Order: sequence, then C-alpha cells, then structure tokens
Amino acid sequence: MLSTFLAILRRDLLLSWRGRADLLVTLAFFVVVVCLFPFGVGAEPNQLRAIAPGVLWVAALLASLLALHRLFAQDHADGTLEQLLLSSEPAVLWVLAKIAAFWLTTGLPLVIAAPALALLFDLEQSALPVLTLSLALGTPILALLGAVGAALTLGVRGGGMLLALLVLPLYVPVLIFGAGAVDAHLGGTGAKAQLLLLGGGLAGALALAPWACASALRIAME
Amino acid sequence: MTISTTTPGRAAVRPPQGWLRFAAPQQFYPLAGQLAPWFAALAALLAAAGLYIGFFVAPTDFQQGEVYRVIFIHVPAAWMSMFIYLIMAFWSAVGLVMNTRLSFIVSQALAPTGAMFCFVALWTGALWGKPTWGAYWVWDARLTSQLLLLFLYFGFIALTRAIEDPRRADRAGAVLALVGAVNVPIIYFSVQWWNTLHQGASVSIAKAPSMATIMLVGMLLMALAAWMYSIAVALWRVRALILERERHTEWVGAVLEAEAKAAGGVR
Amino acid sequence: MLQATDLACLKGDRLLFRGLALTLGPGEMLRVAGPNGVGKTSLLRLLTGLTQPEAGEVSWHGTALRRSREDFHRALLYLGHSAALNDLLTPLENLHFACAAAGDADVDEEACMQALVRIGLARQLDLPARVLSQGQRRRVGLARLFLSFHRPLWILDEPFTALDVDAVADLAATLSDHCAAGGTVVLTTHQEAPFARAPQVLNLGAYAC
Amino acid sequence: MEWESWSAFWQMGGAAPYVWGSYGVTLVLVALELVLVLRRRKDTAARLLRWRRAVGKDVGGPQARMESIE
Repeated sequence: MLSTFLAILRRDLLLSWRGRADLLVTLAFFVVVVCLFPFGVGAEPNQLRAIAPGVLWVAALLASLLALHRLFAQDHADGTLEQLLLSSEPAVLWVLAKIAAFWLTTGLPLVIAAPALALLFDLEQSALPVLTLSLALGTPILALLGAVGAALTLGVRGGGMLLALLVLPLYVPVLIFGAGAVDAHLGGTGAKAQLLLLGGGLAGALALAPWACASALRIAME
Repeated sequence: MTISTTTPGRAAVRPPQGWLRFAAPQQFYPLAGQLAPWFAALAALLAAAGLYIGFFVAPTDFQQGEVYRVIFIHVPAAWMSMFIYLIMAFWSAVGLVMNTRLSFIVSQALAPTGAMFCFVALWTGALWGKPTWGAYWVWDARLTSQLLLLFLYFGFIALTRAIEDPRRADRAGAVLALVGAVNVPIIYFSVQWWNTLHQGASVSIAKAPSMATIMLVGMLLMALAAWMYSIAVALWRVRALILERERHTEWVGAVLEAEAKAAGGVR
Repeated sequence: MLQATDLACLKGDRLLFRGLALTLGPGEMLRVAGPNGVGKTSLLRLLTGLTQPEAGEVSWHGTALRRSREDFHRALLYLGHSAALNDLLTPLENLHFACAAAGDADVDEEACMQALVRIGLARQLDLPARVLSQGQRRRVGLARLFLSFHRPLWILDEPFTALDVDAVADLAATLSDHCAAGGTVVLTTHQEAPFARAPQVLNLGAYAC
Repeated sequence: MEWESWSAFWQMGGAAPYVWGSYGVTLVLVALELVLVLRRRKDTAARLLRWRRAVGKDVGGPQARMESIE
C-alpha cells in the first residue's frame, strides 16, 4: 500500500519537475497579487501592516485556486485516471498521494515565500513564524477541499469558473482562522486557538476530503 | 461460454433493483400534480393569516418601531433557506445510497426555491439593517453566513446545470450538496468567531429582547406558509424534471397526449 | 468466471442495449463486434466496473462487482481507448508507474524494460512519450500484458489499432497463450487477427435497442 | 386595530420604504417563481410532445424505450 502511495507521489513530483514552468506561474501569481495591494490601498506603513495577514492569505488562496484545475485534468485526458480507478489499491490512497504531491508543488512554495513577502508589508518579525505555521496548516486544507471541487468539475465546460464558485465559499473558514491567527498574535491574544482549529480542520479534511474526492472522480468517469 | 439475450418483447425483463427505481417517477408524476395545488392553497391561507397577525394584530415594537414587521418574512425566509439546504443534502444522501433517481430530482427541484429564500433573507436583512444599524450591510455573522449559503446554492445549481449527462449531474450535485452540508456549520461557526473578534458583541437582529407571543405566532404562521409554498413549488418543478428525464418512455407519451387532448377539449 | 445478467446500458439518454447476459469461463476469448456507436466500449466499461449498468448486474466468481471491487480489480487488466501515457514521461517510467498504480508493486524496472524490449521498443526506452508514433504508444500500453499474466481477466478495447502486421500476429499469439493458460480475454476489434482458436463473437448490433 | 387609518398603515411609522421594499420584493420573487415553474412544466410538455410527434414511432420503437426494462 505504502509503495503504491509513494509511486504515485514520486511520479506526480517528477511530472511537476518536468513541467516546472507551470509551478513558477503559480508562485509568480502569488507574488504579483501581493505586490498589487500597496498600489491599491496606498503605501501608508501602518495600514499595510494591518492588512498584511489578510492580503497574504487571500493571495495564497487565489494562487492555490488557480492551480487546482491541473490536478486531475491531464490524467483525465490521457486515460491514467481510468487505470487508477481500476487499481486494486483503495482509491482514497492514490487520491491522497496526488493531493500530497499537488500541495508539495503548489502549496509549499507559497508557505516558503510568504514570510519574505510579509517583510514588504513590514509585518512584525515575531509574527512571521505564526504566518508560516498558519499557511502550512491551512494550504493543505485548501488543496484537499479544492481537490473535491476539481473532481466534480472534471471535463465540464466552463469548469474553471465553476470550480472557483464551488470552492471559494468552502475556503472562507480557512481564511478566517488563517489570517485570524496572525491578527490574534499581533493583537496580543495569542494565536494558539486559531492554529489548533486549523489543525483540527486539517485532520477533518484529511479524513473526509479524499473520500469525497474519490467518489466524485468515480462519478466523473462514468 | 454462453451469450444470451432476452427476446425483444417487453414483458420478458424484470425490474432489476426493485420497483422503486423506475416506477417511482411514473407514479410520482400524477401524485405530485394532485398534491401541489393543495399545498399552494394551504400556503396562501397560512400566509394570509400570518400577514394579518403581523400587520394588524401584533403591536408596534417599542424599540424599533414599525420596521420590525420585516421579521415576518425575514426570519421564515432565513429558516427556510437553511432547511431546504439540509433537505437537499438529505435527499442527496438517500439518492447516493439507495440509487433512487427521484431523490436526486427532488433535491434539484428544491435548489432554486432555497436560493430564492436565501436572497429574500439577505434583501430583507439589508432593508431592516438600514434603519436599525444605519447601514444596509454590516458583516454580521448571520448575514455573512447567509451570503455564503447563497453562494453554495449558486454552486449547486451551476454544477447540476453544467453537466450534460443527467446521471453524472445527479451524483456530482449530490456529492456537492453533502460536502456543503458538512461545511455549513463550520462556516457558521467560523464567521461567528470572526465576527466577535472584529466587532465585539454584534447587534443581532433576530434577538429581540422579549418577543411578544403574538409576534411569535405570526412568525410561525409565516414559516409554515413558507414550508407549504416550498413543497408546492418543488412538486411542480419535480413534474417538469420528470417529464424531461423520462421523455423516451411510453407513459410520458401517453401523459402528454392526454394532457394535449384535455387542453384541446377545453378550448 | 465473469458473469453478466440482464445488462442494460444507458448513455446520455439513449438506451444502447438491454437484456444482455453472458458467462465467460477460464480459457475463453470473446470478441465483441458491431458497428460504431453500438456500445462496444460502453459494454467493456460496464464489465470493468468503471460504470454502473442501468439495469442488471456484473459479477466475478459469483459476487457482484459492487461487493468485490478490490478482488476483481486485482484479477483484471483493462486497456482502454487511450494508452494512459503521460507525454512528459518515458515509456519505461510510464509502464513502471502503470504497474505500481494498478497494485503490482513487485514489478521492478528491470521487468518493465524486458517487457518493452519484448514488444519492440528497445530503442525508445528513454524518449519522452510525446515523440512516439501512434503504434508505438499503443505498444507501450500493450507491454503491460507481459507483466500481467497473473491477472486472469484481460479486457482490451481495440488492442490492434495502429499496429503493423507483425505486431498484430504477435499480440494475437500472446492473447491465445493467455487463454490457453486458463485466462479469459474480452476484446473489441474491427480487424481479423490470427488467433490460435477463433474467439467467440458477440454481435452487439443484434442486441441493440 | 393597530392602525388609525389606511394612510398610517401605508406609512408604517416612517419605515415604509424598508417594510414595503421587503414585502414587495418578496412578493415579486414568489410570483415570478410560481409563473416560471408553472410555465416551465407547460413548455416542457409542449416541447416534448412536439418532439415525440416529430420523431414519430422511433421514440416508442426500438430506440431507448425505458419501460422495456421495467
């Protein structure tokens, strides 16, 4: 079982590496969106400091949404998905492997880039670990929920916009707790509660989302 | 090896998974047609009674004045929009587990009505908010969750319309409804949390300090009217969907011809 | 033993066929024939459990597919219309992944290489799949046959398409061998192939609705 | 009776735009939905009848006859 999981993970990572230009687009999108905000709201340092957590989180959320449609599209087109559904290994296993690879290649770069971008907003140094941790806990949830949406809209015309419509309302709690964690730290109340909730959310999403995603894929292939 | 097929005659093949699977839409269609007008009539009666109490019996609220009378549609609409989502999720689960086509049809027939009530709740909430809070929209926990619920409805409707194969549309919509139903409480909780952090204790509109019994009666009557209305509209919509789905079958042909003849006879 | 009873298949809102029943035992080969659009691929997909029949049931050794999905998929090799190749990977990587994904974790790279050499792709082992010709792509998919003799049931959708004459003969021999060894093969094809024993033919056109 | 006159009723203690705005929009939406739903079934029925008559015997013929599974 583990070897199947690893084989799929390895293959998806290899594919991402061979098509790495796509990954850079996601990261570049994140950076550009974050850098747009000062032009929109003005470069007043206090204001920038105040909006930094929200801006970084919204940008990370949009960037991971942008990459989502790639998650199953290629495998759907070339017939790999069919073969995966016929695997004797449980579907949840390989779905999880694909989501893990997806997060490692699109989510993790955002988590790493976020502290550097936070410096552009003059976010307090002490808040950087909280920001990183909140993104590290939150972006996997985005990937898991997004995978369900991507599976549901697989091969549907206008799928990209539809995917955004399906997934964005579900992202709201993650955004609230993620940006809230940084805000709470800055406000002095401590981010523990939000981070715990994000962790709980991640556990819940890990338990339920791959399962929902697998049934959605099965439905999509009928 | 053996390969066989039953003769092309019709009686030869049994219903494979119980009569429910195919017979239900056929029997449900006329039943829905008979029941719907009764529910609609009940809805009209209950709404008339509720509105009478709301406008002519219930006294003026000493804090909010007459504006509070919006409550008689705002609260029932908000309730109804949440109930309908839960009912959709319930029928979706039934459909996925039991593989009954009618369940999917019912949940799709409910969605536009749920979205309508959701919008009504938002609209009336905004109009109530203006004189009460001085703004049409505040990021109040209830209003915000209601807005997200509206997006969930839009997502469900858009997904089921976008997928052309009806069977896939049914199932994909059902999965989405279930995912949404799991998320609704989480969304509500998170928004409430966010709201208290950012605004302190919020002014909640549905929390009138002591609601007079007569107001409550009016509200409940309106809520019942909303239930009856939803059932009636959903039944009518189910009828259209059944015709659409079963258009190849002989019974739909017979029904259509009979209806055409009846309409022609009246003219 | 693969058994189907009372199968009906609905595609979109068109009923393709109904009342179809078949039983396939070890050593038997079935060729599903019929004109385009009659539902050959749909029937194969029903038999693999990828789609659910509108009516009726498919069972494997007496257990409905719904209840024996894992056992059944362990016994099944299905090669569909598309070869399930990723353009960015080499044939070797594609084949190795396909085996691992299917649950054959014990198939190592060496075995995959031999299978590819056996099917005539010795010189394409390290090229990305996007530069392969149609026939070569088809062969990469078919190389899985040589690694799947332990799977008794092979369901193949148009396996001969885009193959040259020699390859067709080779494939036909392989399929005949598999049946001779007690395997079961279901396939669709529009062309004649030199099988050791002529397969039984299911003419789906006759049962179409 | 709560109201001294009909005009007082319509003025709603100065809150007329809000109260009647709420009820009015609700009424319009409900009416619209009812019209759409009832018309939809009628249109569907008419369209399908035309379609069935155009296709003729084929509908009930060999093509896709679902009762046959019943």
